[in-house]
Amino acid sequence: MAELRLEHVYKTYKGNVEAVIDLNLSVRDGEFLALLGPSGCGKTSTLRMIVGLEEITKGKIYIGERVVNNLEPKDRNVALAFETYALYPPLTIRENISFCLRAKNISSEKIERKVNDVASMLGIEDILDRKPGEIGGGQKQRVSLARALVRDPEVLLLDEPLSHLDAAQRAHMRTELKRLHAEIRRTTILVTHDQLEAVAMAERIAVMNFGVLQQVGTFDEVYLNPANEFVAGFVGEPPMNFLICEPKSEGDDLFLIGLDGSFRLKLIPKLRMKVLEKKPKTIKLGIRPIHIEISKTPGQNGKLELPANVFTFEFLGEEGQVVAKVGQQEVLAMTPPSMRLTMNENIWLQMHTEFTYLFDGETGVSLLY
Amino acid sequence: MQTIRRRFRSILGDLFLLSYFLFALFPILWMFLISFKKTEELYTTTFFFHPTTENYRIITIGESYVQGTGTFRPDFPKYFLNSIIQSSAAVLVSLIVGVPAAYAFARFKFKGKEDLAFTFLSFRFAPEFTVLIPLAILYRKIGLYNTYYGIIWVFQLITLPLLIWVMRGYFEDISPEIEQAAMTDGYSWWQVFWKIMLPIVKPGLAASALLAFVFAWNNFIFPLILGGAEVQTVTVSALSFLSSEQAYYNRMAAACVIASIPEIVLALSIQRYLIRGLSFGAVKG
Amino acid sequence: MAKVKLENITKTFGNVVAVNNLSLEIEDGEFMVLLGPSGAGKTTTLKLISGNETPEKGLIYIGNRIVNPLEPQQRNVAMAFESYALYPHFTVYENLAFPLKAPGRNYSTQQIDNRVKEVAELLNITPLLSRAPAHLSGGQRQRVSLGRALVRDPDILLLDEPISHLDAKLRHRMRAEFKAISSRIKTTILYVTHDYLEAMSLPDRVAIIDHGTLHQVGSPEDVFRRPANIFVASLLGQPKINLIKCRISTEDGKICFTGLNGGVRLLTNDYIRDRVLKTNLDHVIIGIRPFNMIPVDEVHENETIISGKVYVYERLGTRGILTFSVENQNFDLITPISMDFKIDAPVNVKIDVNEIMIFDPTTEKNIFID
Amino acid sequence: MSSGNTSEQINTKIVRPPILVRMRPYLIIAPALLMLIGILYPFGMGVYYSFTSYRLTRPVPTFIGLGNYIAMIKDPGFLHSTYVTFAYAIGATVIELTLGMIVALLLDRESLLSKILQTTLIFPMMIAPVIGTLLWKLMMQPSVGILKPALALIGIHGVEWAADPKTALPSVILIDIWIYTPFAALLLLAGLRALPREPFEAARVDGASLWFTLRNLTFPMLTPIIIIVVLFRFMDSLKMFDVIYAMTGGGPGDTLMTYQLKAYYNSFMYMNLSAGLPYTIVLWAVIYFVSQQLVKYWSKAQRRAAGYN
Repeated sequence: MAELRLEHVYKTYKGNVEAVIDLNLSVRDGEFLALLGPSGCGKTSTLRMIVGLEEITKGKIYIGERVVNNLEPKDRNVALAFETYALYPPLTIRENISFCLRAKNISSEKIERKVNDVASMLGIEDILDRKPGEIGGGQKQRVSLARALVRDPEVLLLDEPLSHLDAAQRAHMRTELKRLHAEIRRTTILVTHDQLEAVAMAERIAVMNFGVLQQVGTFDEVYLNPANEFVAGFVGEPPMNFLICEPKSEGDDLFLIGLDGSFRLKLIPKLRMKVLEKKPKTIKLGIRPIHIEISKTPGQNGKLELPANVFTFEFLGEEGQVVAKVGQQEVLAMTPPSMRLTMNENIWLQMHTEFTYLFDGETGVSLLY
Repeated sequence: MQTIRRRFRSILGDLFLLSYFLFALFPILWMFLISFKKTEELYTTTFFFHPTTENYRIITIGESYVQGTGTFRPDFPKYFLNSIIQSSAAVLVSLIVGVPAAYAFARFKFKGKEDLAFTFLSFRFAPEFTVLIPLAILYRKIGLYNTYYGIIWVFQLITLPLLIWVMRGYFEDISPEIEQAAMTDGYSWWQVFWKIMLPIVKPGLAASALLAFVFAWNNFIFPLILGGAEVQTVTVSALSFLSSEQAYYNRMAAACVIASIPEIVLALSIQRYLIRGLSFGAVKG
Repeated sequence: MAKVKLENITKTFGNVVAVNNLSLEIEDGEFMVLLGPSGAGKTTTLKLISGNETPEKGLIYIGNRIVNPLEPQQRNVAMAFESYALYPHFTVYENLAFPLKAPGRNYSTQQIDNRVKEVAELLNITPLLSRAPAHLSGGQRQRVSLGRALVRDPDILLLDEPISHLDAKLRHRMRAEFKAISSRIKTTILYVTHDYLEAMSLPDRVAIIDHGTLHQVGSPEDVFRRPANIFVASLLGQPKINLIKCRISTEDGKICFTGLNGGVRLLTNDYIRDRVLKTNLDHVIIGIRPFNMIPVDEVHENETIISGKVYVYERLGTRGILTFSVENQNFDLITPISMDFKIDAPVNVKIDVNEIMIFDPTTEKNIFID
Repeated sequence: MSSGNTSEQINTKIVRPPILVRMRPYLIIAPALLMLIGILYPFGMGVYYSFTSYRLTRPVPTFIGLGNYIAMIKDPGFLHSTYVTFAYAIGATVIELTLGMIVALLLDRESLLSKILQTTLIFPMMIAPVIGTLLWKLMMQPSVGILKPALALIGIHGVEWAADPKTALPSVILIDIWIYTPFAALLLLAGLRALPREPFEAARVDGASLWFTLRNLTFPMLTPIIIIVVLFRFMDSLKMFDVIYAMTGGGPGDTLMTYQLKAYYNSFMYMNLSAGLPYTIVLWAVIYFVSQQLVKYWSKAQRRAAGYN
């Protein structure tokens, strides 16, 4: 069991493609951290540097107190469950799991016991003598986990563990992985592009984009006060809407004027103070689809409100989904199952004030920090 | 992370690789070398000599010289032409007959398909004399002995199985849905074959045709048995250099160099598709 | 534009029955979705209509013409394939123009050019026209495949899982976009998918099939509110509908369902009582949709409550999914994001009794549908 | 056609596709079928003649049953001929496979050297085998050849190569190896490059040594291609004619008289066709049987390499 620390880690591939830029990240002992970001954001390169499958261009990686930069993967006492499971096709499941033990010529009774323990923990005792080709996706996932855990690693790394499973298996494995971590309390890093997985399983989430760490925090920190526009747009499904507008103060009130005058919003004191302090030229108003209430008549109860026009409406069983146009900009919102909207009907989007976010138009940095 | 042991192992590996390629390439280089040696210097020098192109001149323009029992005009260009005509004609026939058959094997289901395909493959492995001996009799009876048609026909044993199996692999790589889409778009199966299937497999088709050409060109046993003087190929003629008392090794080397140039060029041009051709589509290069 | 009728169609591959005595009618100009899990015979049904597959039994009518003996090119059907099946050696422009150049269709080169440009505009792939398919992203390939089917005016437009291979974000956007486009396409459309969201949002009617047999045909709302059987009910909605096997008993004139050996007791209203009495069953399977179950802190007496233990709680962006177990059977319910639950903590869940569905345990049929 | 009546009543004429569509596969394959018959006919003739006595000098086939086959077995040189045929085939195949595997593994390391050398790997095989043999014959020539001085440099003298019965077989096997090792190396290299990368990274993370990975992972996953190399090389070297004929014509004496050479000499030198045929037909039977077994084993190995039982 060990803490994992990355200090000023860089990874530059041939033709100076900067995959990871000045990454500082520490994962507490026994913590479940998710490394979340779109494909090509450097999360896989980071994972491969920790495991030792990629050279570290600059910076240090500590596991516990040891610097592991120059250690072979096998000497780092880390284990990796591959995205494509990477099982050994010609070997049986038992041989797959015991591969690393046999490579270190440990006694065969000890190997037998360790394999059976980890197999029962993951519920795959009955397929130990089958071949990788003959088992399903969920089972393959468990075998690759068993192979990682049988070595009793200090750090367990999961590379997009659920991306090749179908929806039902994915939901099931999410709960299994969460319970497994609760059982083994091993420092675990989950690399994924699917924010549902990260949110559902990990205690803390590190969001990366273009090789740069955007924000690290629990789900609430990352979801409820995102550090910048990217994190706000990436975490949360369906993604946050952004409306480009400009601040204009009239007397001691501050208004946000929508692109081409499509809307005028009076800011509440808390937000006005932040805007006056940071003085951004343009602002992106962020609002999540679930924090928008649709009303067919202009409201009076002083909530922040945007006039809009229905572009498409979809009835989806448990809820509805509407894409409305505020001037030229599109806003996606959810509707209760009973509501029905028709093409280019006029509606008013009422926003919960405590869930409206403001970002600097140029830098995308949140103004609420 | 390059440990000492790993670097030592890679040097050892490179050494072994160099020695293998020395073993593989030196003979070709040496052949090329002595094809420029004068006859006098043949026995006295090894690497340092006055290069001359007389050997190439003699075997190409041709010159009669006394050789034991009679004059012998090694008109090498004629043999070279024979090889080109016979090999390319054989490949052409196989293309016309084999490619549609390969398409049928790849796409259609009909009785006895796999046995038929396997019979074609078994021709490739059958010892040549099982068919050469009967053909020797048959050809003399129906006058195909020592004719282009005879050789082109027997070359089918080499070119047809190769083209059928390799092209079958290429056709099977194309998703059936592309054909279904084209037919749904309003084209009959023939137009789909002509406008969609053939253009897609064109590179593979060209490569396997060239490979079939090389195998036909390199064949020695068929023209030896079924071909007389008129249709002699380069491979059969190369041997005749040795039978003369005054062994003109340098001229033989020159003949070998000229005989090998087409293959080397072809091999380089179809590098990417070689694997498939060599393994009859069993290994996807 | 034409009506499509399948009459007792059966198609087998070896000993696998892909389509089993299927009869289905799609009205002229109607947008119908064929929904079913993978391997249900959806794609085979499309290929039977397009002519790429031939049925062993049954008749296929397009308009009022029997088309069984006709080859695909004689049926004036357009199809967008699940694997997109673009012609790799043609540019996007040539892919779109290819159907218009087919024999028997005399379009002038000018007409072809206009038509291709018009469809490219509709699907905003105009900048891609000179590219080769290999250099397109998944979303772009999907649009070109759709464009190739839309470029002519076929009797029927067949779409095979057009957007299921895109990543989640792009899929949501493409679904909304397709909704906008479909209103402007004036032809009979048969759209195949395994994603129930597409079946809910896009078509006039949904046909649900599994193992080649038709379970139900109806409007999206009709199929969602009144599923014909348990299979249809569990196919629509994520997470799946919760099913509880219950014994029927009468208590002072009211019907009471008791299940999970006492774990749940539901007193029903009169409408349900009359229906249940008519079926004279002693056991039923009741179905409760996750959004009809609400976790509560205090318990009032006239509410129906199930109490269990939290198995696991997952917060998924817009909402939480609580999985709780009663008598080691797991149930899922949807919660607002703000709630939080600890593993193995006790939880009381209120059920909206009027929204429950009732199925016959043997035939699995919905007892409200006769 | 009112849709009232059931589909069975509508006779199948309307429903079944026209004759031309149903016969389409056979029409396409017709030319190849004709060619097949044209090739099978001589094979049939060959088998028939092997049961008759037929000499070019007296071309009248008279039926003598197994006479030719018995004559073949009684031939004093038959045992030696069998030995040299199979020794040549097994020797060439085993060495080519091993050498090919080593070269393939080394080339797969993507070092600069392997990139340069790889393009020339195919050359020896592209040259006609008979010309390749002449080349080596030239090199082995004591007077003009390069091998004599080269070997003298490292202190080896008096190697007679194909002239000496003791070293004749190794010499022709050496030439076969020179020509066909590229075949094994290229196919195995393609096989190595087609293997999935992740299992080998997993093996590295699992701390497996090079040999342990080779034995447990690489070789089992390469078995299908190894079988294909064995199939092609063993079959071809069993019926090798060009190299031996061009090198020594079967000599010195009868040392290199394989079945093919026996068939050639009996049929075309001594004009006794039906004496030559049994050799080649027995060889064909052996090849057909062995290739059937190998193909069966290949499909099983392919399943195992892909992770099935």
